[in-house]
Amino acid sequence: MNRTKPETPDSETTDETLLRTDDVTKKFGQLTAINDVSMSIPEGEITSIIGPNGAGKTTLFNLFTGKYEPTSGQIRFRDERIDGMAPHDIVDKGVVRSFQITNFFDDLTTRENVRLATQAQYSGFGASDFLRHYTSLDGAVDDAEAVLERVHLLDVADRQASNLSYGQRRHLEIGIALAAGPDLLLMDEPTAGMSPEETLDTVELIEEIASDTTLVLIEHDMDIVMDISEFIVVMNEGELIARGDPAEIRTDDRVQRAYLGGE
Amino acid sequence: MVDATTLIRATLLGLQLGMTLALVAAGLTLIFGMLDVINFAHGALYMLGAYFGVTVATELGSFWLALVIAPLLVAVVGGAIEILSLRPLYGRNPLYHILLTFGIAIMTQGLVVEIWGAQSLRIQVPDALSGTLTYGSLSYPVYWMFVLAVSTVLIGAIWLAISRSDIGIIIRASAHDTEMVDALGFDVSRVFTGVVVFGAALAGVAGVLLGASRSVNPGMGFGVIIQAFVIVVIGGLGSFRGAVFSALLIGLVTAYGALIAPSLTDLFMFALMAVVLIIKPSGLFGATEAA
Amino acid sequence: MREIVAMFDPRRTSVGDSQILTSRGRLAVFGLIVLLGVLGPVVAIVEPYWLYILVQVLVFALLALSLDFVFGYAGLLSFGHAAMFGAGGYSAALLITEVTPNALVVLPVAMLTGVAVAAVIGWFSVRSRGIYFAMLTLAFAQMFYVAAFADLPATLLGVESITGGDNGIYGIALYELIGIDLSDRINYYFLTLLLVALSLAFLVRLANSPFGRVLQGIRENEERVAFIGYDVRRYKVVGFAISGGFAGLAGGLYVPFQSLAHPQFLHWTVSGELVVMLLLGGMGTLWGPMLGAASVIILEEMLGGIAAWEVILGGIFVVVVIFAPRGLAGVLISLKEDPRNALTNAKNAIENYVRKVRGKS
Amino acid sequence: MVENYKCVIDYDLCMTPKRSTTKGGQRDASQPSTTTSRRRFLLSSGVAGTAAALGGCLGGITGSDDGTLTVGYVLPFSGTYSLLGESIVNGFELFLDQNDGQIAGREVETVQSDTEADTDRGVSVTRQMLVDEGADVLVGPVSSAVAIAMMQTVENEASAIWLNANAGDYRVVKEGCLKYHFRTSFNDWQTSAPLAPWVYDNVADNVVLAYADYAFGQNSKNFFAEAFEEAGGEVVGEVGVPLGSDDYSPYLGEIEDSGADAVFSFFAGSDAVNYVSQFSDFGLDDKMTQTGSGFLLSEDTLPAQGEAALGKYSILHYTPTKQNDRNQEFVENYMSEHDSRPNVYAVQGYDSAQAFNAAVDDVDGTDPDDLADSLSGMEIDSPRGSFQFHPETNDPIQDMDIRQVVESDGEVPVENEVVETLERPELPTWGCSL
Repeated sequence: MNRTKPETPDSETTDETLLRTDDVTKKFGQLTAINDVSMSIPEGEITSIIGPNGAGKTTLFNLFTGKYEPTSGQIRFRDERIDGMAPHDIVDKGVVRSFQITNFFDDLTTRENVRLATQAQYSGFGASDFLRHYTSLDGAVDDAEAVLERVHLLDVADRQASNLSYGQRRHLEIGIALAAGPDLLLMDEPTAGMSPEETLDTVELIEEIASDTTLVLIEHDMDIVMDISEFIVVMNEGELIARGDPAEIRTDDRVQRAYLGGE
Repeated sequence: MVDATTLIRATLLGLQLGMTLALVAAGLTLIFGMLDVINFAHGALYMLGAYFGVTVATELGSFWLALVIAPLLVAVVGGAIEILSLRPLYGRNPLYHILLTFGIAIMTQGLVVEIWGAQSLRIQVPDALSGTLTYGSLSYPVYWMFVLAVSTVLIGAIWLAISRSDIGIIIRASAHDTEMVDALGFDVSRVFTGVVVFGAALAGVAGVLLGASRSVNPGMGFGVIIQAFVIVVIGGLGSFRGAVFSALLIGLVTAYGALIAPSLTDLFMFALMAVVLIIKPSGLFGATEAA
Repeated sequence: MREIVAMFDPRRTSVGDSQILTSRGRLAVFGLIVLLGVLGPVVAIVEPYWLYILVQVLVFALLALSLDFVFGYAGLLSFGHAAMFGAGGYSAALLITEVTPNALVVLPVAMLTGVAVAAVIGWFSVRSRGIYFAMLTLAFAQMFYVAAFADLPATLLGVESITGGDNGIYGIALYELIGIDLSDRINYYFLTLLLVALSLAFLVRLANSPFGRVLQGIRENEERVAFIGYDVRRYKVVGFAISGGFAGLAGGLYVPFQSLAHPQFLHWTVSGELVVMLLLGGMGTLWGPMLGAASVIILEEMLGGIAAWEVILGGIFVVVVIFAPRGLAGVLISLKEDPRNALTNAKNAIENYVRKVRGKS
Repeated sequence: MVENYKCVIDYDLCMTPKRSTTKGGQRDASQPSTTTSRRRFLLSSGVAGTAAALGGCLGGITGSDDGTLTVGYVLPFSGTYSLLGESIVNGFELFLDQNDGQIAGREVETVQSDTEADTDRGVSVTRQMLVDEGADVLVGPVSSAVAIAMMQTVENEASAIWLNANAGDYRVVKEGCLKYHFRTSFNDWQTSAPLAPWVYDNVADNVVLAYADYAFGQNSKNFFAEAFEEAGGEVVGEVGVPLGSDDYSPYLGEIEDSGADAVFSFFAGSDAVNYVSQFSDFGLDDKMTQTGSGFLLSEDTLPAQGEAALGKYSILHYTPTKQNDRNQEFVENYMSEHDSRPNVYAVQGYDSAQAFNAAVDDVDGTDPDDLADSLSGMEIDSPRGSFQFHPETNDPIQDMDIRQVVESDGEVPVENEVVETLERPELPTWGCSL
């Protein structure tokens, strides 16, 4: 496949916008889930999207990744419109997500879960993709090993995915997303439900990934958000109510009222 | 070529077909919505209604008794099917209900031939309802009007019951979530039995009603089942109002189709279903994933 | 509406796991094919009629195999496989009567017809899921049925007859294959056996190919497959088309054998029977459905002379589905793994049944 | 060879009671019956075990050089058409019972397998009868589509004669023209065309045609139209109804709107019940005269049609109320074994047995070519009235009855009464010249 693979980490040097939305609105029948949101995700940084439940954070991810099409407005990735594209085409562009609820292939082994994701970059509809054995696709197998090592799952690579511990399942979730080779990785509550120890571990992993990949997190744990984000977007009831660096957000009145103050 | 009389007659037939099909489809869609069961035996229940009707009407000499007793007998059969064969399968892949109910449908067809023979039978129309209504150039059998009226009243009553009463709340609740029924304090397994019994009785009513205007024969069960499935799917699985709406739609398409290209009426019906599903992949009133 | 999609998830019941057919399984299948090969000439001498039954069994096994590939491995429950079977059959009938009886020409065309029909049906249908997909495929197949029954192609093209209407196309000659006399039934049997064996080998290979793995991924978690970059719809259409090719091949083998192409081949009851074969045999195992096909054909053959055979056949379906949840394949697997407890297992199954009927699940 | 007789006669030894004997319940089980039904499952016990399991019962397998005749029924025994299949069997076996279970002095074994009136199954059953059971004669089928599909197999095997006890499609003669095929029934020209001049002379000079829209219905309609126009009448319209329709309202409207004085209809079975009843329900009886092929108003549909059938005309080669000695005797015999009157299918089955009997008797053997030569042009003394196999097509040259439905004081309130008998209308041969 002709995808540009994640390459040199050059986050410090550029402050370019990687993903941008212009006046995006999404309605489900009468309900407006996202209302006129314009924002931009800077390349090479960790951006967090925060907001109370029902603020529209996950819907935003679904819009970015092609699960939903915006009712109006545009979404651009590297200045190319991606709204209305099929999910797999958006993945091809380099936008990949992980899921809040673990969402993979329970019956397969950990390794096979990851390998299936890496395989996407090596196989298509050529004759050999129908006739060769799947394990003979060396590139996919090697990439899968690398990803497994990165998310610390090599030890349990042969275990059936449904038998992994909770923390391991969360890592596999991230691993599958990584295996798809993202330039922009959208992570939906990567630390939700984790013990403090597992959380620490995951935060380390996130920071490690951030070294070569632009990240957008949906995260509830404010400590983590304030700690690792370089940029924060605050949503409430489908609207974008504030954005800025952690210091700015901490002191923003509207944020205080809508969100932080409520707790 | 098509004059007003023809059009009115086709419309009357379409409505009558629609309403009687709705009686069959209503049970099918409720059983699917609540039990997740694809009930291939539903056509067999409809057929049993007609055959029980023939026997009761002949033995007791009364169409009216047949109209009451036969559906009750079918309800008993439905209850037995639920308790003895559907119940042990809940929680397993609902696909297996296809194999199960397919088996039951074949068995029923064989048994009907053994008991009643293969020749066509018919329920005698009561004298009060025989004869033809004539209005200008339009003539229409009294009994057919009766069928239209009875089935419309029944469907209307069920509609009211489902939208207003407690039973309706349970039905609608469990079509979305069985646990909710549990939470409301109802015995789920009794509710399930009740739904099948009710659906079977409705199919039985349709069987008796049509058994006096059409021939009663062993092929009628499989004849109706695919049409009923089409209706249920177009309406959106589990949706009662969807089933009624699309039953009327299919009834009218069949009736008007017969005026245009008789040999292709089935084609129209399936094409309609295909178009609906291509545009709305979960049927007209089906729950969409997004919401 | 609860989990319409999930309810059609064959994973809940499939027996196999990541590797399709273990090496021992392959050996067993290979052995069976060799056995069938040896058995052919013996049967031809002792009980020639059974050769016909065996051909029929093989054809329907191939058809069941094609459905299991697309359902068991891609989660697409087709209720319209009769369309591809019939289309393959009709194209073979037309070619043989109008052009050539050469098997090397006709069979590939029958297969391609199946691919084309499946591609069209698939293209329109794969967006729907679960039972909606099933009903869409059923709708298309029934449209083919009506078109063949009413000989719509002839009407549209203004010629007298193409599909032969409700009589179908009859008196179809058997194939010619360079130097081999296929009217000799043993040769036709070998041809069928060979093609079925090759098809099975190909489909097993396909199931273990990168393409097959994606299909399996789609079956398990369609959404995620899309979000790691696969064009799910395209994979489904291609998978469905491949399956249709084998259904078309089955039609191409069956029609000259029966000397008949009939609208009944396109009817939903054929698709329905096929699903029954799949469930009876145990879906998702590739060999289970073939076993299911053999059982149904042989049962029908055995029961044909009996009064009320429908009651018996229907009863068998009911008993199997209640007491043998994973079909015949499941029974065989549990017998193989645990032969000593067969009786206990049976007893448990009955106790379990009684308990559930009493509502104390 | 001789030991085979034993188990054929002592039927309890080999077989369990078969369907047709248990259903009516008339046949005494202790009476040594000549009819046995070999069940497939008995044979399935394994190739090697078969011979042992069944002992000498497998006499028929390689033909019948042991003297036992094997009769293969290619008939439907399930679903809507099972009534027809059973009636044919009843007729055939009535003859056997009257002759000590023998045909031409030989023991008889009958074998049946359900065709389900399905063409595909029909081919398989035909093959089974010919190849597996070594049948000397095929009796059946009911459906013309099955008959057409069978032609190839019968021709290929060339191992038995085929007594077609119902399927009347003329194309079996036109396209098949098989030496071994003899119709003990009728062809679709006979049940339509000869009625046309009669209708023109006695009913109306204009008609509308109504027919079930499949090959047989289309053939009947075409034959009638051709003959009616030839007689000088006018066909003012035609209405094709899909096979198996439940509701005829839209078509009845068209029929009414045609303004014709009479209607010629082809429907059968449950279609005939629906059509005739609804024709009456919609008040069309007051507006036009109903005529049709005999299947429209036959013994199997009249009970359900009831009074709706009254006054309607039809044409058929057999009418149970026909007043002649041969028929009265037949009806009596039949009714002593079965509760009901014989229908046309039972007569066709009975005549199949008569024809087979005569042919085997004549050639003293079962070679199909000899039997075919013997049957060609043979005259059969049938309850319907004597008929002859056409020397060129093997179709029956026979009298045709024009009947009208009248009230009856029997169990069924209506019955057919013969109005006029057309003597042996001359048959087309459709280019078949055997």
